[in-house]
Amino acid sequence: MLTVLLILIPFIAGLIAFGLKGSGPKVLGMISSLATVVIAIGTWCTFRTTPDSLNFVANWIPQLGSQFRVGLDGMGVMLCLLTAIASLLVFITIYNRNYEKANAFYGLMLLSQAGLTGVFTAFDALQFYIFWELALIPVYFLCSFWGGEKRIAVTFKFFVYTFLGSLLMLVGIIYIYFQTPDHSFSFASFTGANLNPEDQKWLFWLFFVAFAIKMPVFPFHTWQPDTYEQSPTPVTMILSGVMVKMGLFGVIRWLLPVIPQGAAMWSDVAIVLCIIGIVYASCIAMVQNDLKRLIAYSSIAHIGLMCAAIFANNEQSLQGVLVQMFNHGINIIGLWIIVEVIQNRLGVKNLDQMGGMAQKAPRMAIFLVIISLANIGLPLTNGFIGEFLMFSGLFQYNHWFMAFAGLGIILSAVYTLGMIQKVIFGQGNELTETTTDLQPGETLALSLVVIMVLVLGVYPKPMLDLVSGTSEVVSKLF
Amino acid sequence: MNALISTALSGVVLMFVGLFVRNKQHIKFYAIAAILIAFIANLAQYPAVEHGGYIMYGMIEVTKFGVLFNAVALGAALLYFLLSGSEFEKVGEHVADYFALVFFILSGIMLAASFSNLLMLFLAIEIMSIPQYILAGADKKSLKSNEASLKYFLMGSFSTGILLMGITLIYGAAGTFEISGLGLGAESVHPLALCGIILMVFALSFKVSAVPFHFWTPDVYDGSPTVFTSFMSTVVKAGGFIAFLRMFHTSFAGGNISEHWTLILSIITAVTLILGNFSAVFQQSVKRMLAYSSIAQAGFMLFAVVAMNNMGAQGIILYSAAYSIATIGVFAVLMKLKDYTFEGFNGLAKKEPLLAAAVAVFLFSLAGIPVTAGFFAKYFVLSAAIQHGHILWLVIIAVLCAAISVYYYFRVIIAMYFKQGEPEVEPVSGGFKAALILAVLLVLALGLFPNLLLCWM
Amino acid sequence: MTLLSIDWFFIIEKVLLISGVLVLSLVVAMYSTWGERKVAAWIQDRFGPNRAGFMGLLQPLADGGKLFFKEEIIPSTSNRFLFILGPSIAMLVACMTSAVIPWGDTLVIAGRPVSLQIADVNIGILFIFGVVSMGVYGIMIGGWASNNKFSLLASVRAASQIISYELPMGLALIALLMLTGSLSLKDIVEQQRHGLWNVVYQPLGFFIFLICAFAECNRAPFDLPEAENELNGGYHLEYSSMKLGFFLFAEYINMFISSALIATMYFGGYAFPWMDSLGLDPNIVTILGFLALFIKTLFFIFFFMWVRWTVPRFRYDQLMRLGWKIMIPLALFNMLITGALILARQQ
Amino acid sequence: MPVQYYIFLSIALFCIGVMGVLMRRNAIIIFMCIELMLNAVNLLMVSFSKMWADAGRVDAGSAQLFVFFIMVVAAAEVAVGLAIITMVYRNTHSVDINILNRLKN
Amino acid sequence: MYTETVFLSATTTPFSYFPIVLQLIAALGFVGITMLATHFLGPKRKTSDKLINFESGIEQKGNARQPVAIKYFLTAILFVLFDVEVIFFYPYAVNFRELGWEGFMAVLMFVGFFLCGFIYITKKGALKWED
Repeated sequence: MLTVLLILIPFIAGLIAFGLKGSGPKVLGMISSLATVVIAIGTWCTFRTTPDSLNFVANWIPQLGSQFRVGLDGMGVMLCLLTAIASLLVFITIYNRNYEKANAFYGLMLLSQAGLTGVFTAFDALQFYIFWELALIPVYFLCSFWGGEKRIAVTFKFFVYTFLGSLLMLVGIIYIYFQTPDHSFSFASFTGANLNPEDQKWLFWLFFVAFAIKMPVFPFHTWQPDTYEQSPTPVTMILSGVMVKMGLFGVIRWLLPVIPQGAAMWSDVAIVLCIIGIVYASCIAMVQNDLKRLIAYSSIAHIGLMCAAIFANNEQSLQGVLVQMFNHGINIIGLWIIVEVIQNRLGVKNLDQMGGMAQKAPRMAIFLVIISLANIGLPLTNGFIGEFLMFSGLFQYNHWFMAFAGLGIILSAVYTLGMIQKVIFGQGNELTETTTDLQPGETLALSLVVIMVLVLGVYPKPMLDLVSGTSEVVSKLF
Repeated sequence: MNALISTALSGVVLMFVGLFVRNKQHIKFYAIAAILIAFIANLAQYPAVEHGGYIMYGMIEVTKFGVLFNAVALGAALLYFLLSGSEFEKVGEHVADYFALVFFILSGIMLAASFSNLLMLFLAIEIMSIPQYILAGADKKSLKSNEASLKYFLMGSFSTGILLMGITLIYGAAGTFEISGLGLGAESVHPLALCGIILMVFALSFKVSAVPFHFWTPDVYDGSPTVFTSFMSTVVKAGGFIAFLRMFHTSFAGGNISEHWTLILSIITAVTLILGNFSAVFQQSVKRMLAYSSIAQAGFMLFAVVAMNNMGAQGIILYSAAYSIATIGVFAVLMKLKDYTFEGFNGLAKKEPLLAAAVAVFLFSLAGIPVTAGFFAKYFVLSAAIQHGHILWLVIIAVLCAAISVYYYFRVIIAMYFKQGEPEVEPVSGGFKAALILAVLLVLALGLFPNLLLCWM
Repeated sequence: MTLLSIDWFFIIEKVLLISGVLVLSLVVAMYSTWGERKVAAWIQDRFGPNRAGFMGLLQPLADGGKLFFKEEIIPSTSNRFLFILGPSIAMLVACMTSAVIPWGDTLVIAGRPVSLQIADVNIGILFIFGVVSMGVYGIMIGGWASNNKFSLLASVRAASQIISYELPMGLALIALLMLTGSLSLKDIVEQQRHGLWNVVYQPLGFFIFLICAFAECNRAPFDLPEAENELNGGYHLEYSSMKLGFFLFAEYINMFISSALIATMYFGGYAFPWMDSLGLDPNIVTILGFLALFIKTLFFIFFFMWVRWTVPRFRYDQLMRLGWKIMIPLALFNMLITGALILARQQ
Repeated sequence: MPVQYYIFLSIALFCIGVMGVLMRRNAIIIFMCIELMLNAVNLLMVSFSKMWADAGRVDAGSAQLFVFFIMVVAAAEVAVGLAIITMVYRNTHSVDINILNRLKN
Repeated sequence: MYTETVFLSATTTPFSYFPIVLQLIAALGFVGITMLATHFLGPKRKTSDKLINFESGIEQKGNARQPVAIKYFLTAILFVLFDVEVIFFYPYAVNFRELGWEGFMAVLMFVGFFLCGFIYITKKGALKWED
């Protein structure tokens, strides 16, 4: 039941939010996200004791062999937690902002949270697909209505890209459905489907393209920097913090267990694509002048590394990916919060127009430095453990791949530090002169992020324990 | 059978109602009452056919499938009357006659869902078509309407000629008109039968406006009075498909005959999808866009015919329902606007949030976004094709086209929600809003629980 | 005599018969014009034609000759081809109707049976019906080709009138068909030969058919298409010489054929009472039968004329109302009653 | 006469009709060509009926009934079609279907 | 399913139509020859005045081929419809003895529909000529 609550609470809150006025939606959003965080932590506890009680099955479309089937494994718990925390952070950060049509804004945010949670909990392929699409629609409206100047065209591109990808996935799902012995969409039937290697060969691509577009992996990434740039920053937080994890999640939950031979066949190609993406995105990030685009490209690089690690085909790297999914989510949300703050104060996103913020906003500068370092993966921050595990896994798979991926890490350090330098150090200008430091809400959100960064960096064991079950199971299936 | 008789009689009665009822605004209520009666009459015969249909005089076969399809068609028509019934009065003075013609079309559709003899197929197609020629030209003073009517008439009767030739050739090969007893393809395929089948594919493609036999569609749909376009492009089109499906699944599915037409039909399907979608992208008028999108949707429905399995049959019912409800809804709102271009929708969300939200849901449904009926409709036809196994290339084309379709459907949503403008909207009544909400709820209900409809199969 | 597997006697026999029938139609038509004037004169208490020959009997020849030698005028704005086609069709159709009428029973000449019917087809009535329907084209084309407002109006009127009265006519024939069970005119006559005349069973049908025949032939009181005081003379206003003659002639031939048809279908055709019990040579009986038919036909021709000079012309709306609102329901009623009575008697 | 003759004749008529529809521009002529197609079908139907009757099928008469239905439906089409053509003619004073494309702009 | 019609079982051969063809040839010949004869026999003194249309001596105004009253079209269209309905009676009339009362009832229903249409057009005023 807890699992269902995780979906239901934001969903119902979202619907109610549409009807509220004034600061009602804000408060409701806050309450709902707090509740989901609490429940998510509750599921974690339940997972340690009685994991089976997290599963819930209800009749849905018996003719099709599809059921409303939700459940949580370690990965699911972790991602639901991430989703809940992310939305809490977002709501805290923007508590003082006033959006046009706030009720619709909060409603859509909450609905997208419901959709995301649905994706992470679905154990029925059709249901997975439906939530996958549902998570997209509110985000589409959010970006198109509250985004930047070119929002309509850019968001539309994003939507069509992902829609096309997911339709391909739908074809794959239906195909596998017909191969299952009991004509069912349940996860168990899917993993038990007798797919011959020939089928797996092309089925892999139907799924992979859908996930790759979402992550995004080179060459399916072109929507991403534009969308991140044009979206309102709270939405970008959700997009980059949680939504891209849908792609990774999809690969781990559905692609590897259901099409193991296909994945094995194509893993080299996938990894090469990822590594091209890492290097390419890093290079672009280095010459990028736009703050939002820079972080967007850095995200491509990081996600590329995670995706490569998934296909590296061993338990260690998988575990690394799983941990990193959470940590990257936290880190990147932290970064976006700071971007939001800067944008709110300065009104610009161009790096050349910034500088000297350390004097005017020292607290923000500190947070930025810590989170950036975590993003690079410095030891004792949360980013380290995941990257370490991924690299060692990748190393076991192929030295050369590891070498090229490592190049990405070095480049990441270069552009991140460059960004820090340009933003907070150096000479101030008339624009940055007027900057004020963090407000309480922002401070609270960033403090939470930094606490998580440091705690998980120093003591990652609970997280590793949480996901070890998943990585073990998946790497065996693979 | 009940429903067939009651709709046909309702048509006759409505003709006379127009002679004796002075207040034109009341005629709508008679029509709604009549269609409710037909709907109930149709459901009443469900228990009798639940465990197998029966054939009447070798002409009509009453089956569960047919009854279900009739229910969908009548339900959609009911919704159509509720939403657009008052628009009839704006077309011309012969309101009752328009309603009567719609009823005649409906009886043709019902015949198309239950024929068991080629004669009845022919009659069904004609009963469906001929009133449409009149409705297309109902706006006598408008040159566009005239053009639509003439074009539709010439093309329609041309395709009738081709259909008849097909039927005749099949008769020449089989010696009977009963579709279950044609016995084609048991041994080698008779050349006459082969020509006949191909001609029938062409003719029926004409009727359902599949490419390359679609060229009349945009002009006709564009030129006809909008209220009739709404009906012609939805319920009637579904009727064409049901005839297509019934004919080909009953008679041409067996033995080695299906391979002869499957390829042709697959190519037609593919071209329909591609051309329909690409042309819709370039339209400036929403009405015209919907016309092209109806061609594109026809491509999806053709899947069900090509796939020839149970999934396809279910799919076509669901598709008919989903597509009809959504399109009727969009048209109903479109008719309330002064400007039919995309710009005409600019800023609708601010002015009429309910209308805009409803249109958005309908367009989601047309695009096949989950939780709307359109998703399961597409899901079923895609499933049918995948189950068939040999037309996966078609599925991939369909998927690509579905992504394209998002483009033009979302243009309307973008215009409504993200663009500034002052759309000229006629004031809408509370009843209209209620009907619109009903339609939205139907779309969502079918999107969440398609088994509401399919459990009757 | 068969050559190239063709029975040449048959051909010769038919050619002779066709010539005979055509000549007969023409002669009867010619003398109908004379008869009409005489009847009109008699009814109006005048003399009628009496200069050319005895009692003016040569008058029709003089009229015909005159038409041949008149100047042929084709108006410059008319459509030349259609202008000529119109009267030709009218005449052609008039000549074709006689093909299926049984002018008499079978003669036996040199041991060879020779039927006095040109073609005994099993759809005789339908054939007549079809050919008569074509007649409207002659008038329509002629009137339209003239490019004259009066002609056009007259031809449209004529067309409307003819097609309107075809409906009750067809329905009346259906009642007759129910009675006889055959569409072959020969069969119909043979049935009447051995039983009562059909007019006894079908008085209403006969009446309807008669009125429709009047309208079909554009005869008074339904001669609206040539209403001279409204339309300057009607659809043949622009015609002259033999083309005009064709229109006029066709009308009289139609009258003749209609009379023959009425006689055949409702009044026993070539059958006359006690014809089989006279004990005469079959050939004699056949010839007597032909004469009987001829007399009946002449009577109906006289009847046509009689009506023309007695009943005033209808107005157009009256004409159409009579056709649609009275004749059609009446004919339907007649058909149903006939069917019901026959079925009731059958049991 | 063998049934093939009828088949060839009807197909020829049918093709003439089809070509007429596709190539002519006058609505009335197109309409007549369509009627020609229907009549070709009628002819073929009747000859097939005869063919199957000769082959001993008792229900071969159904094809002739079919012809009746075709005629009736054709008549209905004629009625509607003529009405439409008249309407168009009264509005545009032309029955050339090319004029229709001009209306579009 | 169907009752065999008399049309089918009739034994007429195409040959019995042959005399009709002969008559057609004869009639055509007669018409053609007469037409030619009158063409050559009559005098030919044409003047432009003689060749213009005669409209009661009034000068001709415009083209005569203008649309006539819609009533005439309506009559034609209605004729087409009712005529084919009449066609349906022919096969019935040939077979009605075998079909008996059941067939009669069916035809009664058909006539009912026929009359429905008839009453409809009457009420609509399609047959109203007097204005």
